[in-house]
Amino acid sequence: MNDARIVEAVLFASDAPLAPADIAHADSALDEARVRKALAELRAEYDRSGRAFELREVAGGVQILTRPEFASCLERFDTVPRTSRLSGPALEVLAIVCYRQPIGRVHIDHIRGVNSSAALRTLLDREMIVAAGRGEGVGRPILYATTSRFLEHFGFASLDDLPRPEELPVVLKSAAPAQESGNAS
Amino acid sequence: MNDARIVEAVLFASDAPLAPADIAHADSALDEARVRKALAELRAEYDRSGRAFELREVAGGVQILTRPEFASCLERFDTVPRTSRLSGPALEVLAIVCYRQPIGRVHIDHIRGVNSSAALRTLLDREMIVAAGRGEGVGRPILYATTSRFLEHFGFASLDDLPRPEELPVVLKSAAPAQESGNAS
Amino acid sequence: MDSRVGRGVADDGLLVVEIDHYQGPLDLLLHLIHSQDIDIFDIPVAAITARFLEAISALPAADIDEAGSFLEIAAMLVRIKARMLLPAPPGETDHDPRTELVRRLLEYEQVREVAARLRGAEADRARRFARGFVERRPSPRPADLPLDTHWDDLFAAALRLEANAPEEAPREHRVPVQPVSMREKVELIRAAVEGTDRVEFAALVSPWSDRAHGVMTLLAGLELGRRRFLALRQREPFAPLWLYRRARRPDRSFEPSPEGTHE
Repeated sequence: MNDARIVEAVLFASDAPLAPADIAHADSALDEARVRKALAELRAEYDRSGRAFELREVAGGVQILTRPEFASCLERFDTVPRTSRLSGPALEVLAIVCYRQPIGRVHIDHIRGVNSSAALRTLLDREMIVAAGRGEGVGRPILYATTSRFLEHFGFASLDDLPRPEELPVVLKSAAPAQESGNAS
Repeated sequence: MNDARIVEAVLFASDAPLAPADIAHADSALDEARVRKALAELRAEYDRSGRAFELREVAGGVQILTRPEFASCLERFDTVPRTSRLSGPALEVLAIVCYRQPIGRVHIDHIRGVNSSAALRTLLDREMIVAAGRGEGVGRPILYATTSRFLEHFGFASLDDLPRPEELPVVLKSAAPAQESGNAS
Repeated sequence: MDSRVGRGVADDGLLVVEIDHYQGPLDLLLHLIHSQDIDIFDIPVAAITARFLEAISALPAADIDEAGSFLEIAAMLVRIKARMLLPAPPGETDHDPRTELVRRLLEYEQVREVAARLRGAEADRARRFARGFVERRPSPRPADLPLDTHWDDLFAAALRLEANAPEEAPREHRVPVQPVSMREKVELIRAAVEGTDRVEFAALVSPWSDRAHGVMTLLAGLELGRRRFLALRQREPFAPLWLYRRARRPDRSFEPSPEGTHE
């Protein structure tokens, strides 16, 4: 096996930049000088054959990294599949929270007639809602409210800007949240 | 930029196998057929220039992995991430699940003649298997199936890489699994 | 596949088997059969049963739980031995009582073979290394990922929320629950303590807001306690209630209950 291949295998599989002296550990026949020579060979090979990656000096060591011109492909690759929409349940929960905040899970479940834990989790991760306090009553339930990110995303200056037309369902109209107490099982 | 370079950059930046359709996300001009062509090109280039790594089909995707002859060099480094091996009982349970999936614990216990709870827990923790549904019968037992992590761990492209029952030295007379309910303890 | 080191030769020239080295009773049985060049389709049940019982008699007393599976197979062997001494029941002229045993042994042998191949594939894969370093683009927080949802979507969802619930406080609401069954809750608890050996009562009921689930879960817990499958512990009134699976080995029961523990 030639030196350059061994060095290439080590750089490829390592999760940190390695100094030439470290790389030399790979084989008893290697020393720092031979590693440096192998690195120069690899660098030239990668440039000549136009590989998508190159050798870079990082933090006192050497690393194989993709060339900067591929950044746009990789970013695209990263973000494209992840753009997402809120699911139906998440939308419902968010609608309830924005009109009835602050409001607890039990009450949200009650309005929707189904368990809303997963949807709440999503909305919390998305920072559309936050835990804004604790209600009265058994277990002092967590109450949720919308965030400034929510306002930004949907283009409202404040919660007063939320449309409240006649056709809004009754459960969303009442300003005062129902007692969160007593219903926690 | 040519297709092969883009595909190379994406594979290089990923630490998991990627399906051709996923790789095609990297550039709007790419499609699955062009990705496959680029993969064939890369494979030939790596072989011809004797790179320390090669393209492998794993878990329905493609991954760049070092060639096995460099294992002894790489094993000398702590910077090279390694996965731990599975225990004997865990391998037996996997052997059963991969042929009989989806299958419940009681049936696995019966085939092995011993309780398999601990092995199942290990396999679930390591994401080698998942709870894939519920069976009929008393208690609606949880049924387990293998995952793509399972394929990755063993370097299989698909479940077809497993030996077919006919190829095994011991041939079962009846391939049909015993009733899940019948063996219930 | 696994160690076969657990054998030696006893004074009487017979093989000594240490069952610690076997994955279970079927593994041991297969070992006895192969080591004595027995045709698996014509097992001398009496002889094998004697060897098997001898092997498991050396079981450490502490390993009662593990012994269970060996005893189960021992019982099966004894049953087969007994049936082979009896004349076949009328109408069942060609029924061999060993059939099911042979089927299980062949099946298990196949499992062992596949497990051995998996081990080989695992070792082979372990000689190949993936890219260790993924160029660090810190993965964005979920909150920073693009969100393709507009106010219209949200407002439409708001309008869909029919006033299906009366406006009174939820506690007065008659929830149209599906019937909650004791069996379902027993199953839930068993599944929950399966891997961890204990579970907090609150964790079992938290997915449901309806009180009926809480009550039924508690009843199921009490029933499992009565059947000595579980122990229920609460350090003081209103403290979290924990359900513990009772240790199946009498010598390794969980730590003695501290003073002031309610059971």
